[in-house]
Amino acid sequence: MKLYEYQAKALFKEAQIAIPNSVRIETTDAAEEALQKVGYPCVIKAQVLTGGRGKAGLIQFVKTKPTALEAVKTLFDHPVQIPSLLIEEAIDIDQEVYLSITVDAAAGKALVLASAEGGVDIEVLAAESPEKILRYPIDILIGMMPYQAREIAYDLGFNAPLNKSIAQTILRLYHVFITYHAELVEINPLFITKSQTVIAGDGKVSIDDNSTHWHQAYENNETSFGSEAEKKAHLEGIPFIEFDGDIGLMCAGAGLTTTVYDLINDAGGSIANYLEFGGPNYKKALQAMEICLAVPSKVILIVTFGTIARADVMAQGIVDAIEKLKPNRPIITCIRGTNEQEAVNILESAGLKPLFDTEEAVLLAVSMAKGETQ
Amino acid sequence: MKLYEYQAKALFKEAQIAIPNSVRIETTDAAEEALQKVGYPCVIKAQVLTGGRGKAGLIQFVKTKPTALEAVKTLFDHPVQIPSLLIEEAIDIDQEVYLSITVDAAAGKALVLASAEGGVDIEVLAAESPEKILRYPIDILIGMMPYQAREIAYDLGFNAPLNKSIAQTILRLYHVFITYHAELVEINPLFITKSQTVIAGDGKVSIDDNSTHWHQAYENNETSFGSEAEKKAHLEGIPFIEFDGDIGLMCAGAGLTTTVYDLINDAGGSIANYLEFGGPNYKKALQAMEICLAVPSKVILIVTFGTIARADVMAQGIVDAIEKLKPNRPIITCIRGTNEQEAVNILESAGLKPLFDTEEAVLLAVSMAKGETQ
Amino acid sequence: MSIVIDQKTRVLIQGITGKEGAYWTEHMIALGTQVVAGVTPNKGGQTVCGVPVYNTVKDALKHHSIDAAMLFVPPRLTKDAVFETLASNIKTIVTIADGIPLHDMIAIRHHALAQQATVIGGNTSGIISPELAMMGSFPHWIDRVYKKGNIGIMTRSGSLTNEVTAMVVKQGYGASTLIGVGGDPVPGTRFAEMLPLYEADEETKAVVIIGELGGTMEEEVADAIKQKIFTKPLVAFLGGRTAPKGQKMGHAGAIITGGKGSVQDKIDALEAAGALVAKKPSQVGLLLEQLGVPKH
Amino acid sequence: MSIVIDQKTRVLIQGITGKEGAYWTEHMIALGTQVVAGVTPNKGGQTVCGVPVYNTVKDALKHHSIDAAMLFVPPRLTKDAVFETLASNIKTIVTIADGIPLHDMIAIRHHALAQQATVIGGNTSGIISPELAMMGSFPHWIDRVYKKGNIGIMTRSGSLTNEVTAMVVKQGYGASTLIGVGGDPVPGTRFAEMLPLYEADEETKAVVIIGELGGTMEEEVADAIKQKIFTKPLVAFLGGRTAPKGQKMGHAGAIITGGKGSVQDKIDALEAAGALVAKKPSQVGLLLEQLGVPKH
Repeated sequence: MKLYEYQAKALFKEAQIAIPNSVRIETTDAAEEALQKVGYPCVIKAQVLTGGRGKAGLIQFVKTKPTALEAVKTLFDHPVQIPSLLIEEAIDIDQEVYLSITVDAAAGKALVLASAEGGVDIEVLAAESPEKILRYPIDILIGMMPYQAREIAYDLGFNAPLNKSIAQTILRLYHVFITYHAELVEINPLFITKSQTVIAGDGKVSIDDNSTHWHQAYENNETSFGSEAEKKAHLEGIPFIEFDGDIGLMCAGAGLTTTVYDLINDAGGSIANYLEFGGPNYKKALQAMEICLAVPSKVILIVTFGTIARADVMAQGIVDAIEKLKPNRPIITCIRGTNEQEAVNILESAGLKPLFDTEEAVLLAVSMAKGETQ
Repeated sequence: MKLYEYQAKALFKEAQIAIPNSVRIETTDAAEEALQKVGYPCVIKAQVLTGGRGKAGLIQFVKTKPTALEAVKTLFDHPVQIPSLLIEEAIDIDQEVYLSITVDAAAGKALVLASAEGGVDIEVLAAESPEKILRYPIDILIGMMPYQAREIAYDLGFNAPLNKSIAQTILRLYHVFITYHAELVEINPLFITKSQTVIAGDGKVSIDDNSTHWHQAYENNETSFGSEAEKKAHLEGIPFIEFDGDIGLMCAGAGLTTTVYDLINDAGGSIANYLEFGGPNYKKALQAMEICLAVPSKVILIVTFGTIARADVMAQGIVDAIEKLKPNRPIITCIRGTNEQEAVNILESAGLKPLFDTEEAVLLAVSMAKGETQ
Repeated sequence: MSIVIDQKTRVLIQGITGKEGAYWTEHMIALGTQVVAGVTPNKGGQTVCGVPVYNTVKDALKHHSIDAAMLFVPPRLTKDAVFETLASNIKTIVTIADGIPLHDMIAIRHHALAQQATVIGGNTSGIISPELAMMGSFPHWIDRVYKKGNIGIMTRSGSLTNEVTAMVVKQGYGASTLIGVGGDPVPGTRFAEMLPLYEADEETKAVVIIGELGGTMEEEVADAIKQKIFTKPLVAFLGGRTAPKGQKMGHAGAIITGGKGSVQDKIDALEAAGALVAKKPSQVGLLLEQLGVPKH
Repeated sequence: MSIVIDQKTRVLIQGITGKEGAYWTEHMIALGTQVVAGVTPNKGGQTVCGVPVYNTVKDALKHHSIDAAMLFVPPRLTKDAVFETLASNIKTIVTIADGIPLHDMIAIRHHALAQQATVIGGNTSGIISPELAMMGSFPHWIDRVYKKGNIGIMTRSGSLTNEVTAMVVKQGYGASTLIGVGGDPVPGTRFAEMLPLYEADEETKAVVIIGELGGTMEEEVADAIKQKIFTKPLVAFLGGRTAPKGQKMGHAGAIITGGKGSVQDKIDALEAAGALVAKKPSQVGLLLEQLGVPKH
């Protein structure tokens, strides 16, 4: 679960990591007062959960009131729905540092990533000069110790007196990582100001999805959806992505669903939506189909090969859904796994013609979507 | 640093360990209201830092208002100064359990001690049936895990449903141990009530003296002293105990001081006071001598063998103290160690006759105390 | 032969009295697995499918010799159950829970490495040596998937495993041991760590890995092949080759992989090491044939 | 000969730029100790007594081979310094700080055991092999205490060590290596753990231990003698035999020792194991003589 920049920075502040002065606004009306509080120059930053805001024009540096008000208006009018803006003092920057803590899955440790060359081009640096990015594993049973933070700061090239404040920031960021059961905490850039202080220019915190029960304050973070279908899928907890192709996928299991996705592309077909109703959602055929039907598509392709997700349960769910929703497009089923024969009986009784081979089902769907098969 | 029972129980409550209803009072006047709130029968417990309160009559079980008020009066009038009383509801007890967490120095772990036969005779049990006391080490880097608390509870003989509440209490007590940097947390007895709930009947928490800076709320706990000398020693941070013998000890280093103590006893002498002005106090000769002089004694014996605690500094301190305090009894010095020759010169210039052999100094002191030597 | 478990492995089931635990215990026994004891706190003294239940692992070990533990334990209690098992010196653990907190999984992985133990899972169906034994929740009765044979199979996925394995079986092969390492970001066991066991197992003639986007497990397999730690034929299938990139996790993900880490990058690494990568599930069996892997 | 340190031991000093660090570094060098590097965060590049100072232990190791680390570090920073040193694989550490938080010391002891490292201290003057080398804050120039010889000496106390050692020296003996394990409730190293080193050291002909009330270190020495882990003559002196009991720490202290743990109990255990226990400091040297321990 991703946090907005302003939420991440609130956690930083709580952990005593310095952040710029700022005011968050939710409407254009609130802009004037906020701008007056923050002063000029300032930075107006769209609070959205997607990355690459700078390159997408969602962060505006402004020096005067008219340009600031203009920027606020432009951002609130942006086609991407922006729930709020952070108006933040501009910082007099000497250097930008990259700092993050994530997971070293192989070692079973936390992993600090750090570079003295932070900023928007960090990924280019990672690809072209990976040696400029430090990786420092941390034993989470022992926790991060001050000497480790010092070592990282020295290795980045920061000697006295900056070493101390950088090391302190690293320790505090680690505290956020642990306290908030994060999969990622990131400060990029961490500003070194002209007066040699350290301040978090941006903030990303992503809480592990299996640990959100400890941090329920953020559970309504995903509030902007591209469509009603996306919103409904989100509320049902069903993984769903909308595209503009022809075939609606209604598959079970992420691996199988992405494989079907590949097979359709390989066969020259196109996808209308990705929808995965496996695992805990395998009894939600009705909701899944309702979401699929809300997306324009020429055919719905249902592929499952369940073990705990029983084939007969899914088949019955699909049959019930068809009866209730009366879909206006053809449906191809390829339901296999536990209680497969019962599933076949259920589907056939409802007049469907179940298939048993995924690749065959995909070819049929592509062909039907192109109007080659009825 | 020891906490009073009521302070320990407040920490238990904070950690969600159940404690009896209670009201603490500091004066006899407050008794009636407090007794009304708690009801009868109840237990009136002197809040003092010494152990063995039950056997010393400092805990009174009362069933009626008159006996309660009488008990309150008796306790507040007790020769031992009792700063406050805890008036606590009486619990309907089915069983008494012993539970503590301390340190396993050899293993470098926390150590849970537990017995299904808790109560006032736990030390007898420890001596006579040590197998009835469970010892369970805990890795403090990993922390105590729920399965460990369950294992302890089962090993004590508690199966469902009590296992769960006992295990939970152990986990919570461990939380107190860690949070408060304790050298000891102890619940004895932990009551199992007739209705099979678990409630802390008593509470001991002792915070590590090297960690008190994190817990300054308790730093004024030692407020009752047997004498002015004890109080002054406490305020100076000088280890000091008063006895009723003849020789006042003013030595440096706990090991050396207790050795001098032994040597005096072996030689048939008696001690007026133990005072140890070594380590960080080695420059406090003036204060040390002032405390010694406040205790009746026939001779003051000063023995040191310092390394970082320099002999010349201590000698000068003693000479200055003698000049200022003009002691009314003989002083024997046996000052050795770093800068010993300078120390000798200082002492001799002041008219003292320094000795160099501890055992000789002890024999002289014993002899002088008996009036055999001038 | 098989790796990790066979019919001689004496298995303890944690969470045996739960609905899921009891259901799959029955099936594990039906397949031939030696389930010797169960553990559920406060349910000691019961029996499930004839298996005695104890309150603690320590108690169970007083009455039984145990080689491996199977955990049917909720995700948030998994760390405790794994640590309890490791404290009792049981070095093979399978945990199927889906939803284990990430930091718990870091601790589990770390502790298992320190104890030189193997923890398979979470978020998996477990491990099965068809016709011999299983620890997990595989519908082993589906004979077009769970057929005994000489192919070692490892997977990060659930439903895709059935899809691919069915194609392997369709081609006349079967599995020596199938291991679901699980779909979590920090699995207890990684593909490459199991390769030496498949390498040493005489019956296993080739290995199939079923991978997906994310992490570096497939690249580690490529390394193991390059370093000749694994020398038998290896065929891989990876889902998500054409899938759009999901929302990235800050920059850290990209930094860790140095800008690589896509499914295509994984395919490139495997092919460069000499593995064959199937483009679709049905090719997996064909590629095994093409490599001359015997069917029996 | 000596144990733990001698003139060939290459020593790193943490906290070398502090007042105490610099003072004792000078004396360590004066005695002959090979001090090769110092560490103080943010003081890298300086020199102290001609010794180069680095910001981190890792940095120091880039330029020097280091066998042991001496810590002149405040008590609340000791855990960090010990862990930093252990992370750099330096396995012999002496820390003299008085006031190390108890839980820090538990972690230090635990971690040192896991790393098979020796951490001597805190709350001690350290370790000295007279005329060869020292790590610590001994006034080695006091020749009626710090005299080279063939007696291994271990102590929990400070001033009492001078008292007893002076008596050993008075009788014509000297110390091979004197180790102050420190007066804290959780010392980094325990008496019995050093006995095998004294046993193996040809020069050491006997060991003197200076103990006191509390803990079980003296009883562990008795066990080591009983189990023939240590077979040379051993003389003990313990202070506090007649001292009144202090305020007890709840019941736990009494429970841990099963109602024993007094100085007299320790004396009984040592004597039962065959050690001699001196009644007063001046007897220690006499008992060594009585045991026929040679003086050279």
